[in-house]
Amino acid sequence: MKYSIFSLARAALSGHKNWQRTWRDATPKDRYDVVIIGGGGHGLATAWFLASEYGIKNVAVLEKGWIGSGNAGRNTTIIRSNYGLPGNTGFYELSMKLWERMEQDLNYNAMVSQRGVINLYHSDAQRDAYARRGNTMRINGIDAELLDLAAVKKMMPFLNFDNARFPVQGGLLQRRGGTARHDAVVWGYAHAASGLGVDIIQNCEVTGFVRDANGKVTGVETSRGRIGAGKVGMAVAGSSSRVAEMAGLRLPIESHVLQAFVSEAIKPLIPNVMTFGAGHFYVSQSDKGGLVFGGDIDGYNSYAQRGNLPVMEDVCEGGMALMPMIGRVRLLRQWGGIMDMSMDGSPIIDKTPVDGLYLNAGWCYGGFKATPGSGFVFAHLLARDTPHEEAVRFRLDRFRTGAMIDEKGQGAQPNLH
Amino acid sequence: MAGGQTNRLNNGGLIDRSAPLNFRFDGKSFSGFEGDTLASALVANGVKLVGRSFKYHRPRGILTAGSEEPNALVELRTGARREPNTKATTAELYEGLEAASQNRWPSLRFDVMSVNQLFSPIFVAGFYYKTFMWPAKFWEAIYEPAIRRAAGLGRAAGVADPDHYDKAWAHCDVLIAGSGPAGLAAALAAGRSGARVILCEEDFAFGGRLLSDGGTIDGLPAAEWLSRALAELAAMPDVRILTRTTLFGVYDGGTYGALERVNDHMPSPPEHQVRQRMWRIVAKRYVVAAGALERPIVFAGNDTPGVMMASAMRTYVGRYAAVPAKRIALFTNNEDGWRTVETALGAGLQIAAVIDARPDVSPSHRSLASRNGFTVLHGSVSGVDGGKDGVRKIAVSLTGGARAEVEADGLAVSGGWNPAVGLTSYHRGRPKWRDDIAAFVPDGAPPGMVAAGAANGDFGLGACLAKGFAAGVAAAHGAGHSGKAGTAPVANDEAFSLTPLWHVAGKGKAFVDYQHDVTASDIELAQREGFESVEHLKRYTTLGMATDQGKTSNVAGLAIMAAVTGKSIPETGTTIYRPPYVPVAIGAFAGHHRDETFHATRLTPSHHWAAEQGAVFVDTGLWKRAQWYPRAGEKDWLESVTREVKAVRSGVGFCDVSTLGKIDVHGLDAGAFLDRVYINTFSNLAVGKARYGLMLREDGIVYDDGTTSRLAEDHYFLTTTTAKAGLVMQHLEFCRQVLFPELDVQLTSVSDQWAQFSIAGPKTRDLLKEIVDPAEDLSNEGFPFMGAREVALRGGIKARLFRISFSGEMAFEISVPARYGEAMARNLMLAGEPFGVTPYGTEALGVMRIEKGHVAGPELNGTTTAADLGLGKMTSTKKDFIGRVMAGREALVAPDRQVVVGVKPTDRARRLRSGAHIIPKGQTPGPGNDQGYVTSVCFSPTSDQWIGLALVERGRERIGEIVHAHDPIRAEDYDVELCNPVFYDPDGGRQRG
Amino acid sequence: MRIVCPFCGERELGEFTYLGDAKPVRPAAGAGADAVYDYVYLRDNIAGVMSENWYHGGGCRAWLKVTRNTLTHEISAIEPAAGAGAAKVGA
Amino acid sequence: MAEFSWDVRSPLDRALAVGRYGARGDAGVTLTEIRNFDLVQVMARRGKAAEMAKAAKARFGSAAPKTPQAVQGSDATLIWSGPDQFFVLSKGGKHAIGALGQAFAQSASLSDQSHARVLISVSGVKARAMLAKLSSIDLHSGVFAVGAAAATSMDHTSVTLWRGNDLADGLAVFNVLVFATFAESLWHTMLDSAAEYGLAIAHSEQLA
Repeated sequence: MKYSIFSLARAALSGHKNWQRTWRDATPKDRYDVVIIGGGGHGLATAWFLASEYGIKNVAVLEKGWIGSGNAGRNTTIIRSNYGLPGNTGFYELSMKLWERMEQDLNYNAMVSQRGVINLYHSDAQRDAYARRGNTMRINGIDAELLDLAAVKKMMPFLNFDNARFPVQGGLLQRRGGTARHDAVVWGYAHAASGLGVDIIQNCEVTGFVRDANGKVTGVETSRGRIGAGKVGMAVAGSSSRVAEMAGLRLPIESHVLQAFVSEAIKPLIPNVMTFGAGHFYVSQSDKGGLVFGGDIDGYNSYAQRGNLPVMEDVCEGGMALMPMIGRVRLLRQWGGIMDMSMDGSPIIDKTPVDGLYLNAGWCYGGFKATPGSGFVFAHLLARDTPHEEAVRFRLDRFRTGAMIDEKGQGAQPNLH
Repeated sequence: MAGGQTNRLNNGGLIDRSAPLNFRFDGKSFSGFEGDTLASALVANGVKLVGRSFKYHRPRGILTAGSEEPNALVELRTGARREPNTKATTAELYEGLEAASQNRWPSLRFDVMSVNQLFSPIFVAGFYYKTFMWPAKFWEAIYEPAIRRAAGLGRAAGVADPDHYDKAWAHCDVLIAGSGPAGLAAALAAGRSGARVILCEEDFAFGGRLLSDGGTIDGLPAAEWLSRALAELAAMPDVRILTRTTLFGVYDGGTYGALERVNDHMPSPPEHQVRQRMWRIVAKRYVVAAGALERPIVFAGNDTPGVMMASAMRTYVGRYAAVPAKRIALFTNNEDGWRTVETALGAGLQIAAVIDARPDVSPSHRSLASRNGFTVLHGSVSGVDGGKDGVRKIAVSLTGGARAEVEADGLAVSGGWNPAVGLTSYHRGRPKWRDDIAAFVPDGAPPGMVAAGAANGDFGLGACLAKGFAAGVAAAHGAGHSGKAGTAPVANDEAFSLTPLWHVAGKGKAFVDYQHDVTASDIELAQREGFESVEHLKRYTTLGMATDQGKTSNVAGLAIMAAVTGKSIPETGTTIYRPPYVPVAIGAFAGHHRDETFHATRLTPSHHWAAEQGAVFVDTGLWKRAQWYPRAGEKDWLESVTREVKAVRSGVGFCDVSTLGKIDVHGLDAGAFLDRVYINTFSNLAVGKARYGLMLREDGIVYDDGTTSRLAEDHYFLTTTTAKAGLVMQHLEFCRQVLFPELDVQLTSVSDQWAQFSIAGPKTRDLLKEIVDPAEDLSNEGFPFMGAREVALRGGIKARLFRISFSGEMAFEISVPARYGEAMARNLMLAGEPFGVTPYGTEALGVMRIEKGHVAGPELNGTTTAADLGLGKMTSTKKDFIGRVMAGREALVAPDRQVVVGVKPTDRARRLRSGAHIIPKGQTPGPGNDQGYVTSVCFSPTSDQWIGLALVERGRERIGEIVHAHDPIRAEDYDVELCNPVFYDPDGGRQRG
Repeated sequence: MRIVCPFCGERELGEFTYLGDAKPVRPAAGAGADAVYDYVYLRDNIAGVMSENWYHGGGCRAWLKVTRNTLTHEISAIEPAAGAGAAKVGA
Repeated sequence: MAEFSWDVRSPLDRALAVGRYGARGDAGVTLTEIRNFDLVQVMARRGKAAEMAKAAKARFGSAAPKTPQAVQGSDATLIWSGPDQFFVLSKGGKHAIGALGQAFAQSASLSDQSHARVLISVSGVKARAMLAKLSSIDLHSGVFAVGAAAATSMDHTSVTLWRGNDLADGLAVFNVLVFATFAESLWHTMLDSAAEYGLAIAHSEQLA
């Protein structure tokens, strides 16, 4: 069913009794050309691109719970392509371009809102680092502007310019950055992929891999029975190590909790997405009115989807240092997502040493903004067996060769990325 | 009725009629009494319309009397203290209180946005996902701004919060949330057992439902028992009882978060006091006695002002002597609802009818009805006739199909009670369903936590007391205290019988989530579209995501979903419960860490002296460092810095470098230890000598650098960069304790022990001769380059002197114990006066290090190797050290790596900027030819032009090549020459001379 | 989270710094690149009980080996690093 | 030739204003900076903890603390600072680093911390209430008794904390050794934390 204001009006006349399921409730078939493990944004986007770009429609997406129940539903909804290193820059811009056409692609309003992302700087050294990054972006055809203090004041007069411990000096602005409605991205891909014949199978947990005599993966064992597969793609960030272990793989990944917070809904207060450069705090305001904000990861390995109090305090301290006008705004909800923190802070999209098994993992904080790009390049890898040109550096063996993509320069210490 | 307060009873209640308080709501003046909430005062003044809903802007009244309130939200206070979305039901009245309704324009009574109701057939759950897509550009320009303006509720102040907050720690054996009968009994039991107890009560008065419902305990009226219990608790030295304090979160290891609203009941906090305090409570045991929340029944028109929870109506009448309605109807599916009838009758109010959904009503209730002349209707409320001025008539579907009408100005509703399971479920425990009370009760609570009383599904007063007391005894025992607790307080249990009823089908909007305008038909629509999982339901309809966090709506919502999917309620399940239990001001989480006190400040030993000299300071991590020392008449920083550099290069200057990390490395194996952490060798360093060292991470990338001196056979003095001081200490302790525990090494941070100054320039020795004891030999032979030893200073103190140079000049670093730091600065000025000594700051320091080609932070960026920095030759091949193996990986030794090189614009007048990229000359910039970037720049007074360091592909092979500095973000493009990074004195003659 | 430092007693999380899995052992010199690669980069990333290196930097500066469940954050054992005190280690 | 004077200056010299601060009425908290002391960190050499303990006993007449305690020696306070290590706090140079070298030559490494720390003594009826805003450890009298010590953090700043002898009126005294370069910052935080209780501020040359 095509969604539009007209279909809504028509449906209203019949009391909305005629709407159909947003995606088909599929029961598993015996075999698919491609089975994707993980019904999050990445898995569903991969399925949609397999079907729409590569003509591979005999595809199943297996989700152990309900779709979007992992990090796709637990993030701060930011989209941007302001990365500084080769590999990341081109990939995230590919993703940004796909965000820009998402609603038309999917016939689903994911509320992609290009309201601008600004990273504030507080020192000369930080300004120089942002200049370097901004220039990288511009050289790669991505929009970037370096704002001085006056420009920041004009854009965000409510920041603390008077008595800050680390005064704001300026910012790096990407106007095309912004936010999207995270759940709608999941539902939109599910809606569109399902429409092209992809089977979305919820409450179907993968419990093992089926291997042939040569060790090739030929299917998966699931809580809903065995499902055969030409190829199996993993898109289970947060659980990558656990699923990979079923295939005997150890990964350069640790799982960490990243908290996020939302305030009570208030009338428009913050126009864009902002990152504090002297503390752990970033914020935007949702269309519903809540301030959506976050900070650093809790810092220790965890699969418990809950955050600790010290980090919550640290984030709010950052917020109050940057803009003490939010002091009386109340924090409404706190949640924690499990990040795949890779050893250099960048993702891995590659074939694995196990024939027939493909990996999409290690997204760290970049997972949500990467959703369409990740689906696009992972579909390419699954369809063509060669990496997409914007994902060639996301190889699994880069840690062996030393070709890391380390934006923060922190080395093999996942909790510092 | 009391003066002006049309709906105030003349007697009864816990308000203080001798303390009247004036307040304003939407600009209109009212009065109330001490002991009122804003809501109870509005009730007492006959105000029914208090707010507008989120989506349809429907008129709303007060639904509850507690923190679960979805409707009665106001902007409290004005100006910088304006607090949006404040629940009138928990806001204490104070003299001069100002509140305004929100989410309406131009006024609460005439809200233009209420036209949204006309579009409500289209504005169903998730409608926005299906439209606003064409044309794409319209989203940011038109649709979204309109949606954003319409959405949200109250307005934040928009200016800095003027109040203060703080945070504190508390420790106890037994923590108790809630001071109702269960909580008080638990506190008495635990306290008498000898446990340290903290009891937190959200309300401003202790007692919970006792304040509204009364009762008889141990033969005493509830109020009398309450005051005795509180007196007993107050007399126990290790029992702390806090009002206005909400337990909001449960964290690992028995840590709990609580918010104390210290001064929210005042117009503004008194001097030196905070507005709110966040408590982090560490408790061995935790008793959740947070009670239960009465739940609504979903029926058409259930959001009409005047429809109120039955227990809330009891509270307004009983506790506040405020009358929500004069002719009341009750709609209940359980026995407890009838208590509202009793309370209302006791206060002399009229009962219009009781609509009871159960098949039977007890004979005693029947006789109550006949005695008081009201009817009991078996059936359900199917519609409400009324509007912004309240309820007028109630339509009833009688069991059997007939219809009836009841005239009333208020409708009390009771759908049963939901135990407050949030606090027991924050660690992903899922509550379990109990059929007998048709409610979820706690299950899977974290270790050390139990729920008691109504919070655990025991609703009777007697059971609350008994179970609370038992929980208190057990908690104290679990924490190691088993003193005599005595016996539990005794009371009778009220009857509790309930027939589940969630939703009355009928025409008209029936609200599940009042604040977010989620209706029963929205839930049915969500199910139709496949959003059956409760998490999908929540996200698709926004059910339970409003400021009341679904306290009145979640269970009803999932019951309706269960009904349409044909599943049971426990099969349908609950969403994940998330803290905080009630919304908490962001300022409270920050405490005093805001503004200038966001982070600590570290001051160098000469800080105050530098401040007296007029130094400009720069933040370097937590440090304040002197950046330059401006002099009168200098037009900008560059002029000052250039003067400082020239003064050093031609004479002598000094700079406080105490911020460097300084570590004493002791032990018989200190040398062997350093050999393992540095790429070069230190075990063969002679006593009295210093050496530059480079350490890698285990992945082969450079971690830190610094100079390390050997002061004795078994004592090295190691320095780190300012930025990495703490991290290097941690790393070295890891090496010492975990990697190489067999070595005899002791580490001590002495960063704060020593005030360290760099003294540089050709006249350094002249200056030092003034201040160092004449017996000390400072000649090139007596104190050669890289020498390090203790010397005596004139006037009797000892110092450590290191002949090391960052500037490339003849230079020493001198250390004195830190409390001499300020004297040292003054004495250096004194000693250097004949030589024109000049204090210099970090900028001049930076200029001189760039002129000398020394790498620093911008080059040690966590991705560079020793070879990238031009320091590959330092690498020892004769030993193992951290990072050795990984440094040899192919990509880290590739010939096309970006390496440090010097750069200078070919146009000598041009300014060079850090962050500009390097592109081969004549090529169009693109990802394929982006060969590096400028890392550090300065205006070099020595070269008389801007110079810099850069990381450039194969840079060292390309010295002399003209390349392009591409800086599109600053709209600059110019040619630069790649050159030797050592711009100044490349042979090093000056520093050795 | 509260961590019971074997030297200091129970302390708040904020006094500690996390490093990671304590199981990988630094290979001896000459073990070869594969062993070091494994040590530096590959992780079991256990969902369950794992042993971890924590640093009591905000207290006594001891490195600790903490046995903790990554699903529940429950800590079941804590011991000091071999070289935390002055006791003789090894031959 | 110039005359050099080497006057020592406490890092709190500027920030500390003797007298009253905050709320009026009886001061709930007394803050006293103790100035000019000798402080030496003593760390056992590997395998030499027993020798170090013996040397300490010989030197100070009391055993060095093996657990977080502050022990009063004949003319020095020995404060536990970590496993097999402790501080020697004293006045007048008798136990300054130069004087201790011989005693621990075979058993421990010494590091002078006399200038690295500032010593602040906190007392008063509201001392615990004020410290609860800074310290996450339990200072209840039954838990943190006289002589108890802790290497801990206050407001994210490392400190050594110990409880001295109670005052004549029975009130507890808490001693805080804070890193010198953090001292002014923590001092201001202490003032903020205690302002609601009223403060009496002083400095002294006397170790308690």
